[in-house]
This record gives sequence, structure tokens and C-alpha cells, in this order.
Amino acid sequence: MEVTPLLSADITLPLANFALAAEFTLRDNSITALFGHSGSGKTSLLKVLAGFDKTPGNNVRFKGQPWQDQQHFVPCHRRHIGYVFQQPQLLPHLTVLDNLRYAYRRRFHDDGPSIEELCRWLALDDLLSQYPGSLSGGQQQRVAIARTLASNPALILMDEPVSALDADSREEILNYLEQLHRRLSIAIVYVSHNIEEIHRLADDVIILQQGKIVQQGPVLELANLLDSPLHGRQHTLLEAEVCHYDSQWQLTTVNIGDNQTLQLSSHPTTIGHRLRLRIPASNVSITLAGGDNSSSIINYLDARIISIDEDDRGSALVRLDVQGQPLLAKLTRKSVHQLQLTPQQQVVAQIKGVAMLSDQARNISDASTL
Amino acid sequence: MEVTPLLSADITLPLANFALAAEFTLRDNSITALFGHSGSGKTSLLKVLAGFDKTPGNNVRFKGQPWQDQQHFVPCHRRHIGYVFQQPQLLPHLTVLDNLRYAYRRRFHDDGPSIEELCRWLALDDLLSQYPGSLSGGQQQRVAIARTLASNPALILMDEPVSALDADSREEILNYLEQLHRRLSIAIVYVSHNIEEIHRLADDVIILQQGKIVQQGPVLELANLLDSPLHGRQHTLLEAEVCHYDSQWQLTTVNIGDNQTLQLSSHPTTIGHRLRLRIPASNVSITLAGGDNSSSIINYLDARIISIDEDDRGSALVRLDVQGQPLLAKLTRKSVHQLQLTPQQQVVAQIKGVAMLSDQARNISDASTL
Amino acid sequence: MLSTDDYLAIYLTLQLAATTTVVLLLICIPCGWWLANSRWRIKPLLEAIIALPLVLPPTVIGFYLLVMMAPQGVIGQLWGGLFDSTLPFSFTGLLIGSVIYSLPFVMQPLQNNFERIPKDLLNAAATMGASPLDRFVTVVLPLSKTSIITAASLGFAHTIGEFGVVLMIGGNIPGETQLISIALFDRVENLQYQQAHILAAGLMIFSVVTLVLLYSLNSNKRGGSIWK
Amino acid sequence: MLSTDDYLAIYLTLQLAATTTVVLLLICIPCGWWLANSRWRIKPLLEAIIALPLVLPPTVIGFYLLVMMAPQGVIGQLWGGLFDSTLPFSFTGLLIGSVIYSLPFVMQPLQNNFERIPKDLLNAAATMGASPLDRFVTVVLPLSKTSIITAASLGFAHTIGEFGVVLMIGGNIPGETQLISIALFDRVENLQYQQAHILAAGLMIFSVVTLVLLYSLNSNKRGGSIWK
Amino acid sequence: QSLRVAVAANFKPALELLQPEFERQTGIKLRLSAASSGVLFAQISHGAPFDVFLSADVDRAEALETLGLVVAGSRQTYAFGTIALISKQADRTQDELITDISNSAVGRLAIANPQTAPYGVAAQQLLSCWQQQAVFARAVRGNNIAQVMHYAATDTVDIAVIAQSLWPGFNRVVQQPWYLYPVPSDCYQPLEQQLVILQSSRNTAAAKRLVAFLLSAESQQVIAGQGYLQAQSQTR
Ligand SMILES: Nc1ncnc2c1ncn2[C@@H]1O[C@H](COP(=O)(O)OP(=O)(O)OP(=O)(O)O)[C@@H](O)[C@H]1O
Ligand SMILES: Nc1ncnc2c1ncn2[C@@H]1O[C@H](COP(=O)(O)OP(=O)(O)OP(=O)(O)O)[C@@H](O)[C@H]1O
Ligand code: MOO
Ligand SMILES: [Mg+2]
Ligand SMILES: [Mg+2]
Repeated sequence: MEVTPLLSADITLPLANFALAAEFTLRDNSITALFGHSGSGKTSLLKVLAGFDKTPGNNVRFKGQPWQDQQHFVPCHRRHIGYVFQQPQLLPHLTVLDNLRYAYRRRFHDDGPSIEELCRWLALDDLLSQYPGSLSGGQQQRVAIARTLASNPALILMDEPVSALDADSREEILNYLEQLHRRLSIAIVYVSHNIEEIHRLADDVIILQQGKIVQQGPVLELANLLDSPLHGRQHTLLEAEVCHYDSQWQLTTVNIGDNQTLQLSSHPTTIGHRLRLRIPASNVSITLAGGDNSSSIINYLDARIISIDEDDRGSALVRLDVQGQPLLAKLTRKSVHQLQLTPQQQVVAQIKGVAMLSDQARNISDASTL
Repeated sequence: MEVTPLLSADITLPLANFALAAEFTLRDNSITALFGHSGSGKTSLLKVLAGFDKTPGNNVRFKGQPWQDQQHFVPCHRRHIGYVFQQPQLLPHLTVLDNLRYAYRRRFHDDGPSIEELCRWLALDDLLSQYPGSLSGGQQQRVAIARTLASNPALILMDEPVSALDADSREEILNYLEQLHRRLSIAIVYVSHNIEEIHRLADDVIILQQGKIVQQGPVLELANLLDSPLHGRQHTLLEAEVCHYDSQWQLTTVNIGDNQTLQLSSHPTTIGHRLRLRIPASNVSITLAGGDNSSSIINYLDARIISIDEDDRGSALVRLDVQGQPLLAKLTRKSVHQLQLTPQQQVVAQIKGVAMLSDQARNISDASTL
Repeated sequence: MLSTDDYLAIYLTLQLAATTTVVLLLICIPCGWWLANSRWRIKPLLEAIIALPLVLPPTVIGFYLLVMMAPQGVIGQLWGGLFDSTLPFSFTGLLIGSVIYSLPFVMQPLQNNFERIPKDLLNAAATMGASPLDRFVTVVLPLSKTSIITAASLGFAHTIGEFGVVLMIGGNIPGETQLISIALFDRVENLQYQQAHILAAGLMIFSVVTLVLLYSLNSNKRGGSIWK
Repeated sequence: MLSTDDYLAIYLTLQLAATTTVVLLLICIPCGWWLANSRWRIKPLLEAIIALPLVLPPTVIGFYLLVMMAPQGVIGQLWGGLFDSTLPFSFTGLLIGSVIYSLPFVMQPLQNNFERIPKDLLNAAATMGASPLDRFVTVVLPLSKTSIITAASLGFAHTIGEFGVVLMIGGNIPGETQLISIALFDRVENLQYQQAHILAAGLMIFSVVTLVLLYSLNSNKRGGSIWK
Repeated sequence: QSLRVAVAANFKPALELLQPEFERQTGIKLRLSAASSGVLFAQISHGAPFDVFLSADVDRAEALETLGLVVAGSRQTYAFGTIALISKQADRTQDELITDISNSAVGRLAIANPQTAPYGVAAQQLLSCWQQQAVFARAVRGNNIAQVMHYAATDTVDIAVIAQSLWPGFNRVVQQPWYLYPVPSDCYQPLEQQLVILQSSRNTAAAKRLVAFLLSAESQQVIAGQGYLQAQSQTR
């Protein structure tokens, strides 16, 4: 049985050097990352969804209702969406507080966060009486995000919302977005150049190239495509279920397949919750012997080599299969030869346990500040 | 003997919620990273250096000449600086090409890159006849960078120049900046929230907090301060000399202290060159036994434990000393206890060789596209 | 020094100038916005027609307005059908004349201003649920404050100073359609230079004071400018 | 239909309007820029004084200009000392009168426009080595194109239509200071309605055509607007 | 050779009628600048380069003489202006006209402004003569007599007091019929119009020839045909 998607779109829009031609759907209550090179059409796509562009020939349906097609055009202010612009676009004649109130007074649903909550969470309290002209770039971006959340929309379109923010602010905002999207039934389309952000937040990914969609699907399937092999950065993205929490050592054990478990140090987790884990390929090494008690490495997984790709800079990417779960390992070519690794060989993958924490696990219950 | 710094500044400037109060110097031919939370005064500081702000009470000297003090004020256009704004600020009435020409015609020195070179390198060729209004955010930022380079200034101030760019473009631009700063005698002040960027590019760091400088100095010394312990991300930043290149396996061996070497896969390197290496603490594990031929890990260093800091999430940060070179390792608390690690203990640090490549080594000669 | 007729004329002038300014703003703010956003092919023609009152001498405009407002004229017949009064020599007639005459001075700066309101700012307001009218009132108008003040002061001042048009359609009836500009003109014509000087000085001082107040208010207020 | 005097008047009018517009732009572009950037306390006063020609009836302005330009007047004495000619009833005199009269219509839109040029755009040009003058020419002026066109068209049209001032200082001398507006006025005054209609229609058609061309040019050209 | 003549607006049509004959006789070109007498006075007193000034009244000519701006002895009367009533209704007797005037609503009677136009003074005199001072307050005032004609020509008024000299021109242009009612000359003071030759004239001789021409019997005849009384007809 087909589920009606939250939103379905079929967009054709001529741009300066090429035409945008994208057909896609968004799932309800999901975060969809929009990924692509600079100038690939991400912003243009969002603007069509928002209803800024009335060029005919685009079809967008939301919850089964037409937003735009040959006959209809629902104007932007009746789409009940939120939009965080690439440049903040605050109302320059209103103070920060009045900018927030502007959105809050016109909010689409009543169950959203209050202005006080937003200010506390986005650390805006000191800025309330300032005009946007006297805010720093990052401060403006925070206000823009708060403003969008204040109107409590059903679909939020975010165009690189945290690109001007420092790591801490970014972390808090991402945390909040995760919470929000789990608490409220809200869908988010999120443009980002940051693969880590996408790995962390996204449920689905749409990859744009020169205005065309080259890949779309769940982030867990497409994660590798997002990594740029050029820079030697590859990751395995996986979701796993918590099966044990060791409160003495604050170690969470997750199940990633039949009898294969990983341990990671973390805040307390709840058994049964699913966590998203990200394992940099460079954190995975391969050994032919078994576990080793004299090393601080605590994760050893039985794996089968699927393929080995060598590059021209002395590295090799080894694709492993751990009970059906793919895993990437990055080795030196020398090691590959010394260990005489070949496809189909059974090996042990060593993963540095703590490395997994470089991602905040998705469901850690006290990670939020709300 | 004191060397006169390239630039020395003593700045006092009232802002909305606090006053900027910063005294610092820039070394000649160096990249200084300006780091700090959103709203900490980074942009405001750059604007004073650029000469946009005539508020009295600021002293800036450049190459021994006063740029501004009680008596003098050298206006912006005679400071021969480049400025990449946080928002691109392209001239909206000129095409991309004319924007570049605008800078090029007024360039300060003749030995800089030509417009053709800049276009090739920043991939602007397709955009030349467009007006800024029809460029994407990232395209605008690239044009803004190209424009600044076209005027070939003696000091470049860059305010988050690559924050709107995707990984590939970012990589190319950073590469170019490295080249540039080595080829020409040019100093760069670089505002960034991205620690990796700073690790990679910066010689010196200035850390701002609420308008005050809380730390300043060489990046190798301050690197740890930049890492945010909150997110479990710590790195060791170190510089090492190439002592061998194995062309069969494309492995570079670098010397990081008496008889202590590291191997990393890479493009060919030149013996004697210094490379900057970045080792995520999570890539370092500790073992009590020696090297292990059955593992793909190829780097083993003898180390002494300096200190062990446990956090509340099951991790421990172990500070190691490798012949005077500090090294951070991130372990689970459980491992620390199982291995019974204590300060002063001699251990072996295992580093996944390939992990080091996640940083482009500084002097890899063919890394540039220019 | 000044006669009662003069005081009446001053009063009437202020009343006319104020009413004209209000009417002009009521017309030009929406129409200027519409013009600024219209992509109609005819737009340049409309703009040219709005600018027309500029190129004809006021008295001539007055003459043609008189022709049109006369009971058999286009406007006159229309008006006569609706109301039991005639337009020429009435305050309403003066008002219509002043409005037409000053229209371009108010319309052009406003339209020019409206054309510069950043589209994405309005889009931002729209995403927050602001309807077109809401956006116009809460975004466009506040951002246009300076221009509206400029336009209104041009319109107001121009109505005070204008006299060709009102002389013609007003008929210079003391206490009804005699304005200060006409009274001043009469003095000059009549070699009563002394009184003319007094009237002119009074008018100038009043205007300077009003304008200085207006402009300093305008330049002091922060936050109203879009591009700082 | 039209007499040689009329053709002379048309020629003279166009010459005067064009010269006035050029002079006004030469004055108002730098002064408007200066006013837009000045933080002088006196600024509102200056602005008010510039707006003054608006509030006085043209004939009255003409009268005072006449008084000042007369050989015994302030300006007249100065002029007489420099040149061996008198100002009133000369083309130069007309020019000065027109310029003063139309000043606010050109100055205000320009100043208003200049106040909106984003500071950081100028800063950006400065970092590329552009001196203040260079920035003004290469950034401010191109970004002000629409406003300059608006201002120039207001000034040009207003000079064509103006007649109170020029009647007073010009003296309506055929072939020397008789302008089309005065010729038209004369026709109306002399009840030569037929000729008046022709002249008025000609003037209007000319203006509409010119303005339509101007406005469509202006709206077609892309890339000139800052905030799209 | 040419002369610059500043002529009061009301006399311009008459002068234009005489102009070809004068130019033919003397070969001197006339360049006429018409405006209201007040404007012309202001201009002349501030150095306007005219040779001859034909005022619509005595006062302004006299004032210029007092200022010493005229050639001594050149001030002379060249015509007397007369007024007339015009009405939209035909065949009215004087009494009927007076009733029409007294019944006229606000804005239905047009006269020239006595403050600026000599014809306005005459009109005021006429109203007093007919005991209609009250009507004066609600009359429409043209700032000069030409404006009064416009009001009539556009049918915005029903009755108007005009300069008789403008009637022929007026009658030519109006579509709806209007009717002329000459006014008995004992009810108002005919308007004595004087001319002066200006001191600043560089061509006094030619100016004198123009004056002589205007005062010649033939010219006076033509002037009389334009609704004026001849200069010699009244003596004071
Ligand atoms: N024009 C101004 N007038 C007064 N205060 C200002 C002005 N511009 C910025 N500020 C304030 O000064 C502080 C520093 O701003 P600045 O733009 O320098 O921050 P920043 O470090 O560049 O931040 P970000 O990383 O967000 O760009 C902020 O608190 C801001 O509100
Ligand atoms: N108003 C416009 N008119 C015509 N072409 C445009 C317009 N705006 C953008 N473009 C072009 O469309 C393409 C896509 O632009 P868009 O802004 O959607 O890119 P983007 O994916 O958001 O890039 P970035 O990551 O740099 O923001 C670009 O090549 C750009 O030059
Ligand atoms: O001076 Mo006149 O003739 O009243 O118009
Ligand atoms: Mg974009
Ligand atoms: Mg900043």
C-alpha cells in the first residue's frame, strides 16, 4: 500500500546556466537533506516549495492538496511553512524581540515554543532590544532560526541555517532541531554542505547536480555518496539498537547484527532505542588475530572483505560486511599487501570505541537543553 | 632582538553589549586565525583593521607606519588590504567579470594572479557574464574571494570566506590560500568557526571572547583550546619533518622526535619538508604490548602518560608525551581501568596511519591546481 | 498689517495643503506600490501620464481642469450627476486641482522607493503568514518612512506654493478659495511690496521651521533605514 | 498654425530645460551625496532651505529673484562686477531662476537615494583601492541610475512647465526669453484657444513620448537595481 | 531696427492689429511682451530692457515716472478702456440684468480682482452704481480680465463684467452663445491707459515714432473699434 507522501513535487525551472528539473517526495515527519555543489539549484528549489516563484509548469502537492499546478497557486503566506534564508533577511525596522513577535503573532499553530523558550534556547536574551543592523552575522542567523520556529510551521525549509555559527551554537541548534522534529509532527528540508550535519540529522537525502536530482533516498543508504573521496574522508553510517547500558563504565552496547555488538561510551541510554552511529573509515583497522587485551581498543567485529579499492595516494578503502551491515575501513596500501588482504577473506575489524562518540547518538535523552 | 611585527594594533571600540578591547600583533607572512563565538567581535575587529571605522582611540601600525592613531588616519583605499566580507558585497551593477576587473584594474602590485588564473581556479568561467543578483550564495562567495585576490593586497582580511561553500570548493580555496601565502609575502587574518580549517591553515591564533582576547599565540600551542571538549572532539596538532618517502607504497615517513617516526600514505613528498599533522584523539589507542604484525595499524609510538582526565560520559582523555611531543588519546574509562593506566606509565600509542591523511599535509607539492 | 482675508487665506491654504497631502498619500502609496511591482507593458505610458502635470504650466493645467470641471465638462457632468454642487470655485475643486498638479511629485519618489524594497524581505514576512496587505502595512510602509516623508513634504510644500492651478479653478473668492499664494501674488502685482515681504517672510519662516523639525526628526530616528 | 515666435519659444524652452537639467544634476549629485553623508548639526536647516522654493509661488520667487538680480541687487552687483551684462531678461538669468526653482525636485530624490547606498558596498570598493571619488563614480552613480533618471526627468519636465519664475525674470521677450510655457499662457490669456490646444497637445505628446522612452529604457535595463 | 514693447495684456490684441501697419510705415520691428501691468512694472523697475511700456492704468506709468525711469514728458494717455456685461441670456433689459446679478449664486458672477486689475475697479464701481455691493463678496475674481473671460468661455459663470476690447476675440471662440450688454459710462470711471518711453531705451527716436503712430487719428480709430474710447475723447 502506497502511503501518500507529505509533499510531492515536480519542478521545472529555467536558471541562468541550466534548468532545474526535479521530481521528489518528502515523507511526513522527516528531515530531508538537500545536498549539492554550490550553484546546483538548492536555494532555487526551496524557493519554489515556498511559493516565491510563480513560474508556471511546477507541480507541488502538500498533504494531498495542490499547492501549485496548472490551476492552483497557494500563495506563500497560506502554505504555513517556515523558511530560514541563506542570508538572514530579518526585518530591519524591528528589534530582535519585535522580529520574533512578528512571527509569533502570526503563528500557524498554538502548540509551539514561546518566545521566552526560544530566546533562552538560542541565547538571544541579550540581543532583544538590538536592531538587526547591529547584530553579528551569527547572531542574525540565530534570530532568523528563532523567528522561523516561533511561527511553528508544518514544514520548515532551511537554507544552510547554521553555516555562520560556531561549533557550540551549531551543536545546540542541531540538538534542538532533532528534538523538535521528534516532538512535533514536523518535516524539515535542510540544505547543508556539512556532511556531518547531514549524517546526524537527515532521514532522507536528495543530491542535486546542475539542477538535476542524481540520487535520492534514505540517508543510511546514500551516506557514502555524500563523502567526498577526494579528501580521504569516508564514513560508515549505521543505525543500531541499544541492548545494554553499563552504568559503571558508562558504556552503551549496541547490536549491529546477529551477535555483533559495539561498545561506546556515552551518557545513559535506554535499552531498545535506536542510535545512529558514524564510523570514520579511518578509525577502522583490520587485524587477522583476534581481540587483544593489552590494547585500549574494545571493539572487534568479525567481518568479510567485499572489495578493496586502492587510490593513488597510498591508501586503500576496504569494504567490509559485518553480518549484512556494511562497514568501511581505510588502510594504507602497504598494510593491505602486508596482511595479504583479498576479497571474501574473513578478518577482524578493530574499531576504536570512543571514536563513535564523535557523533552525538540520536536518542541520548539528556542531550537536549530543552 | 625584537622583530618589528607586520602589524600591531591596540583597539578599543564600544559595541552594543560590551566593548572591544584587543591588543595584538601580526607576524609577517603568516596566517592568523581569529576565533570566537558568534558575536564575540571578530567582524568588528576586522573592520577596524580595514579602516572602515573612524572611531578615535584605536592604534594600528603596519610595517612600522601608523595606519591610525591620535594624529593619523590612513583611509581604507590606501591601506592596500583585501577584505572578504561575511556577506559577499559584490557590486550589483557589474557582471562577475566586471567585478573581477574592478579589483584587477586597481590592483596594488603587479605580481598577482591574472583574472584568467583566478577564474580557472575558482571555477568562475561559466558565471562571468552573470550579475551577482542571479548567483547562488556559494557562487557569490567565490567571486568575492577571487575579487579580493585580484587586487593582490599585502594583507588579506577574511571573514568566514568559505562558510557557504561545499567541501570540494572549500578544499580548493584553502589549498590556494596555502600556496598563495607561501609564494607571495602575504599575511592573512582569517575568521573561521571551523577548527579543522584553522588547524590546517593558521600559523597563529587569536581567541576572542566578549570583545577581549583571551588567548593568542602559535596555533601549535593553542590547538587544544580550540577544540570543544563538549563534543568529544580533541586533536593533537603537530608539525613534523619528512625523512623518507616510500614510492612503492606511497608512504611518507615523518620524524616527530628522537627516533620516533610516523608513517602516512600520501602523494609524493620531499625529504626535509615540514608537514602539519592532525591526529584526532579518538584515533589514538593505547596498548601495553608492542607492535603487532597481524594488524593494519602501522604506527606505534613509545609514550609516557602525563595525565588522565575522565568525563561524565564514559570517556577519558589521556595526555601522552612522545619524546617531548604531546599527543592526546581518547579512550573509554573502562579501558583506562582495565589496562590500569596511571600517569608516568610508559605505554605504546597506536595510531591508525591513514587517519593522519584526513588532513592534507601542508607541503604536498602537487596538491594545488595552480 | 495682515487683513482678515489674509488670515482666512492662510487657514484655507493650510487646510488645502494638508488635505491634498493626505489625499495624495492615499492615492500614491497604493498606486506607487502597484506601479513598482507591475510588469504590465503599459506601465511606462502610465508613468508618463502621471508625469504630465509637470510639463504644462500650472495656469494652463488650471484652464484645462476648468474646462473639464465646468458643468458641461467631463468631470463636471459626472460630479453634477452625483452631487448637487459644482466643482469650480469650491474647496473640492481646488483639492482635485492640487492633487492632480502635485501627483508626480509624490508618486515618483514613492514608486522609486518601493522598487527598492528587497523582495526576499517580503518573502520572509510571507513565510511567517503575512498576507500581501499585512506585508505592505508591516514591512513596506515602515521601510518607506523616509521616502513617504520626503514625498509628503514635497506635496505639502508644493500645494502651499502652487498658485496657477488654484487661481484658475478657485476663482480667488475670499474666505472660500483665496489662498495665501494668491494673496501674496496679488500684493506683488499691486506694488504692495511691503505686505508682500511680510507675507513671504511669514510663509518662509513657517516652512523652514516645519521642515527643519521634520528633517531633524527624520534623521534622528534610528532603525528606520534598511541599508545602514 | 504656429508662428516663428512659437518655434523660437520651443527651441528656447528645450535649450533651457536641457541646460537647467544638466546644471541641476551637476549641483545636486555632489551636494546630494554630501547631504546624504553629512552628520552636521545644521543639515536639517540646509535641507529646509533647499526645499524653500517649493513653498513660494513661482511668480513670487521670480519677483524676489528679479530684485536680487537687478543691477542694484545682491546677485546683480556681483554679476555686474564679473561680466559686462545684466542677468534679468537674459538666458543666464532664466537659467539661474529655473535652477533655483527646480532645485528641490532634483535634490530630494537624489539625496534620498544616496542615503540608501549600502555602506559595505562602498567599503568593499575601498578595499580594492578605490578612492572616495572613484567609489562615487564607479559605485554610487551606477547604483543611483534610476534615481538620477527620475530626478532629471522631474527637473526637465518641471522646467518645461514652469512659467511663473521665467515670466518674471525673463520678461517674455520673443526669441530671447519667451518660452513655450509663456507662449501657451499667452494664447490662453488672449482667448486663442485653438492655438493653445495645439501647443498644449504638442507639448504633451512630446513629453509623453520622451517619458515613455525614458521609462521603458529604465525598466528594461537589468542589473541596475541593487535589491532585486 | 526693432523696438521692445511691454504691453498690458488687455491691449495686446489691439496693438497686434496695428503692428503690421506701423512696421510697414517705419520699417521698425515691434517685439511685444505682454503680461499684466503689475508684472511689467516690477520688471521695468528692475531693469527690464524695454523701450516702451503701455500700461493698463495711470498709476504704474506714474510710479515709473516718479522713479525717474522714463523719458521726461513721455507719459501720455493712449486709450480708455471700457467695460461691458456679458450674459448667457439674450435680450435682457438693464433692470433684468440687475436682477440677474443680485440673484446670482456664489461663483456665478465673474469680475476682475479690483486689487490687481484696473478692470476689477471698474466692475466694482458698476456694482455700487447698481446698488449690488453685497454681490461683490460672492463674485468670482479673475486675477486679470483674461481670466474672467475663461470663466465665461467655459460656462462656469452666468454673467461677467469684461473689458469690451476682449469681446471680439471672445465671441470668436465660444461655442455657446453669449450676449454683450454695453454699460452706461456714467456708472464707472473708464480706465485711462497711459504709456511711457523708458529712460533705458537705446532707441528713443523709434520709440517716439511708435507713440506718435499710436496717437495718430488713424490708429485711434482702430483702437476705438476694439472697444476702447479714444485717448482724446476724455479730458481731465
Ligand atoms: N554596528 C554595530 N553597532 C553596535 N554594536 C554592534 C554593531 N555591529 C555589531 N555589534 C555588536 O558587536 C558584537 C560583535 O559583533 P561582530 O559582528 O564583531 O561579531 P562576530 O564575532 O563577527 O560574530 P559572528 O561570528 O556571528 O559574525 C555583537 O554583540 C554585536 O551585537
Ligand atoms: N534569480 C536568478 N535568475 C537566474 N538564475 C539564477 C538566479 N538565482 C540563481 N540562479 C542560478 O541558478 C543556479 C542555482 O542557484 P541556487 O542559488 O539555487 O544554488 P544553490 O544550490 O543554492 O548554491 P549555494 O550552495 O551556492 O547557495 C546557479 O547557477 C545560479 O547562477
Ligand atoms: O494689466 Mo491688465 O491689462 O489688468 O491684465
Ligand atoms: Mg543557496
Ligand atoms: Mg562576524
